[in-house]
Amino acid sequence: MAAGNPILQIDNITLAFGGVTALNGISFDVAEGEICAVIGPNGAGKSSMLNVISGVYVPQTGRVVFREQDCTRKRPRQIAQLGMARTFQNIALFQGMTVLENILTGRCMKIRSTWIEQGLNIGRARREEVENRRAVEEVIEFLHLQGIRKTPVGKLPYGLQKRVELARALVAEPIMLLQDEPMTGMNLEEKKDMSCFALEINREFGTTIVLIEHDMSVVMDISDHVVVLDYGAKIGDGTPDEIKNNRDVIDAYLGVTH
Amino acid sequence: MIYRETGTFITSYIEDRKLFPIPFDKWAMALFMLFMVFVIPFIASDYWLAAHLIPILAYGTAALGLNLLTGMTGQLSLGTAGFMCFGAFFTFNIMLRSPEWMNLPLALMLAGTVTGVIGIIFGLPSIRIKGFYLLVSTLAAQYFALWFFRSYPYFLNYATATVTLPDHHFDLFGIGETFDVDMASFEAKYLLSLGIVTALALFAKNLMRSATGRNFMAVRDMDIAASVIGIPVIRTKMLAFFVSCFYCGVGGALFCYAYLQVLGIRTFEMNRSFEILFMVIIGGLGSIAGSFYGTILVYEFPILFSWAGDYIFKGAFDTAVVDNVAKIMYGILIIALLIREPGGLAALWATAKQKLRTWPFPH
Amino acid sequence: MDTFLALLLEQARKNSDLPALRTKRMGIWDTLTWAQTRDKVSVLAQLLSQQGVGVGTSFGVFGPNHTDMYLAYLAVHSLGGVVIPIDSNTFGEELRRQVQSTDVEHILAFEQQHVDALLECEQTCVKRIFYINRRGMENYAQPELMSLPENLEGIEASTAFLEQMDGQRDSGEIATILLTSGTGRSERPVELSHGALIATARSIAQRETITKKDGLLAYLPLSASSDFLFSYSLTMVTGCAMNCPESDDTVLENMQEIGPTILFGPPYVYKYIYTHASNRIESARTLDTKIYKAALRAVMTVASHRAEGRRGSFVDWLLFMFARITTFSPFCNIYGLSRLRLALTGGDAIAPDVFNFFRAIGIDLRETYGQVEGCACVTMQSSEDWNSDSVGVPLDGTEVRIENGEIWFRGPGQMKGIHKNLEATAESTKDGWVRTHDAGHLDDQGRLHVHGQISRMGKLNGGGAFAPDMLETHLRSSEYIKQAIVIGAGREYPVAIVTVDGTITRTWADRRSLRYTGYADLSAHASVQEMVREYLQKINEFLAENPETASMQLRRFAILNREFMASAGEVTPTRKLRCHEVAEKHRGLIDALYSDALEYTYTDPVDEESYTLPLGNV
Amino acid sequence: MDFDWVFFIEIFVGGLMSGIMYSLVAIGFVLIYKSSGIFNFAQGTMLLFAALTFVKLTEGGVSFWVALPVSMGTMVVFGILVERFMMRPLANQSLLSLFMATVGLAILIEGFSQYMWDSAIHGLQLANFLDLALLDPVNMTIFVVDYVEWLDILISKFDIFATIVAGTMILILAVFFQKTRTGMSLRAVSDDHLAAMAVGIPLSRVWALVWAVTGIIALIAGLLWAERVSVSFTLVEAVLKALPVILIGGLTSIPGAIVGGLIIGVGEKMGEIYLGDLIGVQGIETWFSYFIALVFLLFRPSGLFGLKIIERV
Repeated sequence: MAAGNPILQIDNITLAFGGVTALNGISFDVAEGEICAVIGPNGAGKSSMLNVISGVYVPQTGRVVFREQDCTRKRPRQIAQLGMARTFQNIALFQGMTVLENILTGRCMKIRSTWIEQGLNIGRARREEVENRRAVEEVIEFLHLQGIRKTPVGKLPYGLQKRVELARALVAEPIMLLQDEPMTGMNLEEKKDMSCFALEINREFGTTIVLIEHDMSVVMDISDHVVVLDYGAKIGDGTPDEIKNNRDVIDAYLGVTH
Repeated sequence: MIYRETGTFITSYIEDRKLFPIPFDKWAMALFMLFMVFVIPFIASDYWLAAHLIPILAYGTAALGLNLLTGMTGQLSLGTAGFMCFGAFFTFNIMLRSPEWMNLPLALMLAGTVTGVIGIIFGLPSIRIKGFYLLVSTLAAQYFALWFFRSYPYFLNYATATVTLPDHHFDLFGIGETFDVDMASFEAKYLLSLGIVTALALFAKNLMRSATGRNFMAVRDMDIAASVIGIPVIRTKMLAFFVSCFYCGVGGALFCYAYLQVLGIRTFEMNRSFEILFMVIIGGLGSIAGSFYGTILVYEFPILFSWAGDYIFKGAFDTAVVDNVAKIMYGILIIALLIREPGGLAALWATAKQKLRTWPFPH
Repeated sequence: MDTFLALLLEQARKNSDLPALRTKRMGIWDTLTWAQTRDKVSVLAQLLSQQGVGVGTSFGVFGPNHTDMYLAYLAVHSLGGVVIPIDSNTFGEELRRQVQSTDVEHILAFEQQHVDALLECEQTCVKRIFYINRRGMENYAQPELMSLPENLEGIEASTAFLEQMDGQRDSGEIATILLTSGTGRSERPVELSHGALIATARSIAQRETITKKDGLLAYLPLSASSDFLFSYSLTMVTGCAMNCPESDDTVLENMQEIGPTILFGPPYVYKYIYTHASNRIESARTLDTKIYKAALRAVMTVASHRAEGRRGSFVDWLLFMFARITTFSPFCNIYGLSRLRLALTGGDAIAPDVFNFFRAIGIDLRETYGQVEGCACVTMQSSEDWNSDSVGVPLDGTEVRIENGEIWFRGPGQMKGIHKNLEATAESTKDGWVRTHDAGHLDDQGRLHVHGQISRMGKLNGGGAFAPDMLETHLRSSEYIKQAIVIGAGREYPVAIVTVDGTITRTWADRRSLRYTGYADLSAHASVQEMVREYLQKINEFLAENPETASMQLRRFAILNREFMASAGEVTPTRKLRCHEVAEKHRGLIDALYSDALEYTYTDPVDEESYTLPLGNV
Repeated sequence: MDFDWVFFIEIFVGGLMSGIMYSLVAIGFVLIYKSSGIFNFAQGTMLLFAALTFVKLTEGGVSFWVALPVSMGTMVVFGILVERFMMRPLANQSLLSLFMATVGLAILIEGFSQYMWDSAIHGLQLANFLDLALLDPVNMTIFVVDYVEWLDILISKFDIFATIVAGTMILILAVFFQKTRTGMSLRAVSDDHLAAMAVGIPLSRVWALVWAVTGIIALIAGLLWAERVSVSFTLVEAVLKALPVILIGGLTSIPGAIVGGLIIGVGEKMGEIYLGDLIGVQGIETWFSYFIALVFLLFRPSGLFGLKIIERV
């Protein structure tokens, strides 16, 4: 997908817990329809960045602008309603529910019927259940989850759980999708699948994707735009090729990987 | 091996949401209900209705209410008896002070609603306060309720301690006179409670398998993630409190009207809250049917035990001893159950059922 | 007129509101009644005829088992075209060869992956590629591509059109060209006419009184002749419901949902259920394991009595009934066999133990014998045949004769010929009889006994007879051995290469707490070797009893580091071993087996890894 | 009319004193919560049990100085049993079910103690056992004449005594935690179970210890409370009183328990006297303390001294 005008602007974000500064004056833009990878060694503040974007943390300074709207102090839900969905680093599925139910929760913003209608199981409520189920099934087919609809998520292997989480994010039909380390702890096969999914989602639904990874190799070939963080500061921002030849980045990585 | 699932396939999503996907379950349930409605009233003695079935139904409603809050939404509450108290008193006052056309079921609904609103008020802290800290709020509700009705005798119609509930309160839509049946008879009360309980249980079931129910569970399992995927956490919590307290309120009203037939404050002391908490735990947190299993066990256990005590020891021990032993056994039972099967009776039942379905295979 | 179109119209008339085609998609079974089927077909047929599909056009159907695929069959057949079914997982050279050898001009691809596969293979005579699933197809601009859903819009369903077409159809027309599995000889495209297929299906249906009330599961790859006969043709003839599973890995689950009454499966299917079950039982050592074992014993004794044709004691019978009711009816429920009326197997010899097991637990399992040349079914057992050595008597109207040891047949179901290959046709037909290239004999009750492929039979250097298929069948009887190939023609002594069943062998190893990293490691494990050896020794003892077979005793064996795979061209889509390819691929291993080497190291072309296989003496 | 300062101060001091009593119960809670994250509902019944044991012993004619250690011993045994038969099997289960278990335990103890001893109400006069001159040389027994007067403010001697006992206990505990090795390990456990186990701290032993200590605290608290509100089921209610205390303090902090106790103690009295007059209804103290707690919690969701959690996803 060709990169359009910026859909997400991160402007000079600073975030600190007590004395610890997790993010220090980070700014970057994400263009509409691109796949943007935020990479960096562990503890570089990647996840904090994502939490700021999705409204879990409120930064001390700076602005997050998503679709021309200032989201810096919006609640996570409001941001979700603007069309942002995300997955989590250590899986945040609802352990008490089955795969199907988990994915269905992703449709919560599409619900119009009142709880009373639902309790009486009449009219709108019934219809919505069916519509949502259909939407969910689309995603289930897309991510090949047919085999495990009624399985409690707790029983699933790690890789599958990640996939279910992705499904839950997708059914919300997001304009932008944040993926927090979608590939860590996966074998090569699963990693390949995951990056294929990312590409397909981006290509077919035109979803803008911001994904966090700490191993460079995976993201380099799927992302249009890479931002590199290190110790809460931005040390690189550009196309994969630019990044590959970026001195600081190489140093930072040599620092950790070798 | 009773389960014959082969050949039961779905051709629409509606079918997939059926309450009883397996035909066998459906028929079993239908039979059970028929039995409860058409057979019980005729075979059961007044003692059985008055001392077993009706109280179980009343307790069950309250337990279900608590389960919706604690089991489904993960908000711990010790205020159940308090909310029951509100429900009971409001029902009484509505019946007492409203014109002719007012009827018990309607009054119950109204009282339930008011209780629900009160529930929301005491639930508000849950926006900021989490986990055990929330106990303080529900306990406040418990003690506030008792204090309130003690301090304002108006609500007890200036009676001392208790009022006996007049029979004419039971006459629904004048059925009593027209068909000249005793609407205050235990059979009538039983059927009334049964009807209300069934309706409420069904409502809860529907709620739990719909979006709202999923939101409840999402908030319970991980509220931060819930808010990120767009679930209105606060609204969900408040709704949970409302619905739960509605049920507790109705439960409390049934408790006084159908079971005790008198209304008094001492009915709703702190330990009633615990009793119902046990019902929920033993029955199984997060399971609607479980609420009733738990109710039956917790309610019948002491009775059975003391009965057994008398029967075996022929009154060799005085009742106090038996009661205490019962308490001990009871405590052990709870701890043992929590160790053995944290999911409670509902989980036990589920495993048994699963066993039936996968037999002859181990899993 | 015996054409599929005629059948379709008839069913649509007689059973218009009964279910015809079901496919599980998006979690629910969407169902077409016969009337709907007819209308959909008419629409599709109109489009295809506009696109130039007509009498004799080779029309490829490339995808999974899915309603739309079978609709395409019907549409093409109603236009007099020839359906070329292609297995969903075919690609690359394999695909090119199939498309080539049957000169496909139009082809229906199910979804993106299939389209890609087709676009990749060069110089074929494919003119047009239709596709059904639009997902991911946005950026495809190739001129030959055409999306069905869009183009079907606006076309009116018209029974008239079909009836008009029906007038022009003739039962002699070629319905399909199927490739022989090529297990023995190189694969050849066989032309089958409407008449032949329908006649075969009909005689099966009449013999087993299969009606519109029945239901079956279409799960075998489209390219398998058995699917064409037992799914497509049988459905059309009887008007029963055909159900397509949701995906390859949900077949068992879907089978339970549907509960078919008729099931055809190659031996591997039954073997799979058999091992899957015993593995599940073994996985926990509990009381119910013991109960199950006891129940199994109870039914097996009675089964063996029946096989030997003698009546068991009343007590046995009581136990037998008890076991069936308490243990095996739930068992069937779990595997979706409860409603099964007729279970068929064929295409390969089924292991006696597996056969007996299913017979014992109350499944009416029958062996069939057939060939693509004979519409996949020539003979079939009757439910009185309690053992698996014969493959039963010929279907009505079909004759079988033995000419110097080789099986020949003729009947309504025989092929029209080998596609565009007269000498091949001549070579395999003689004055109306079709040769099978299989050896066998007829017994006094006129039942056929198959010994195996002639090309593989032969003599050992010692002069002793050598029947590899028989040996392989015995080997496969062990639930631990998944695949086996025996070599020995023109050699000193027979040797075997086997592969072990991963799942159950793992359970077996875990219970003995063996240390192993993966399949390869496990299969090379000393104690696994030992287990297989003991099994081979049992077989040898059995062979030794009979002077004819005594010379066939296995001397050496090897356990392969992986299973034989379709992707490596070692097995057919229906999991039948392609002996010649295997022999070619593993020549080195075989030579090593004939040397006195104790192990063999080679680089597996599949994963470019190097493995060392121990070579065992029996 | 002008404000009666003396009265006010009396109320205030009285509040402080009863606050101390709450803290005593609260500390038991905090200990267990700190060490195992369990919200121990059985605290109240433990009070009852301990006190009852003691009372029964003394009624049986055992002298104070024997009865005290014996009942202490009982509580230790009790602690060990609880660890062995409840904590260990229930380890790594949800906090909720652990809480439930303690509720079960509460019933068990209640039944047991009433089974062992009868369920009648017992008065307890510590004065009968201790004649401590230490407080007031003038009259021999401290509890007979109830008040000392000090700048014309009346203060209950018993309260003073209770305060001293509570104070010393808190001191001892502080020392125990800060200085002794076990105390250290106990804190380690409370910070992070796994880490503690990793460095080889025997969890089960620590838990047993905690429960034992809690038992002893329960005994002392029980005795002091019993002095005020006879030994009976009302003791169990004492716990529910202590609840807002620990919640204000923050479940994990002992200082918190003390401060919380004082706040509630004072607040309650003040509320009863002044607010009660204001709205013209009595007995609001039954729920007033909870409202105080609520107000505090609304501003500090994890209590005054409780540690603040950063939610990670």
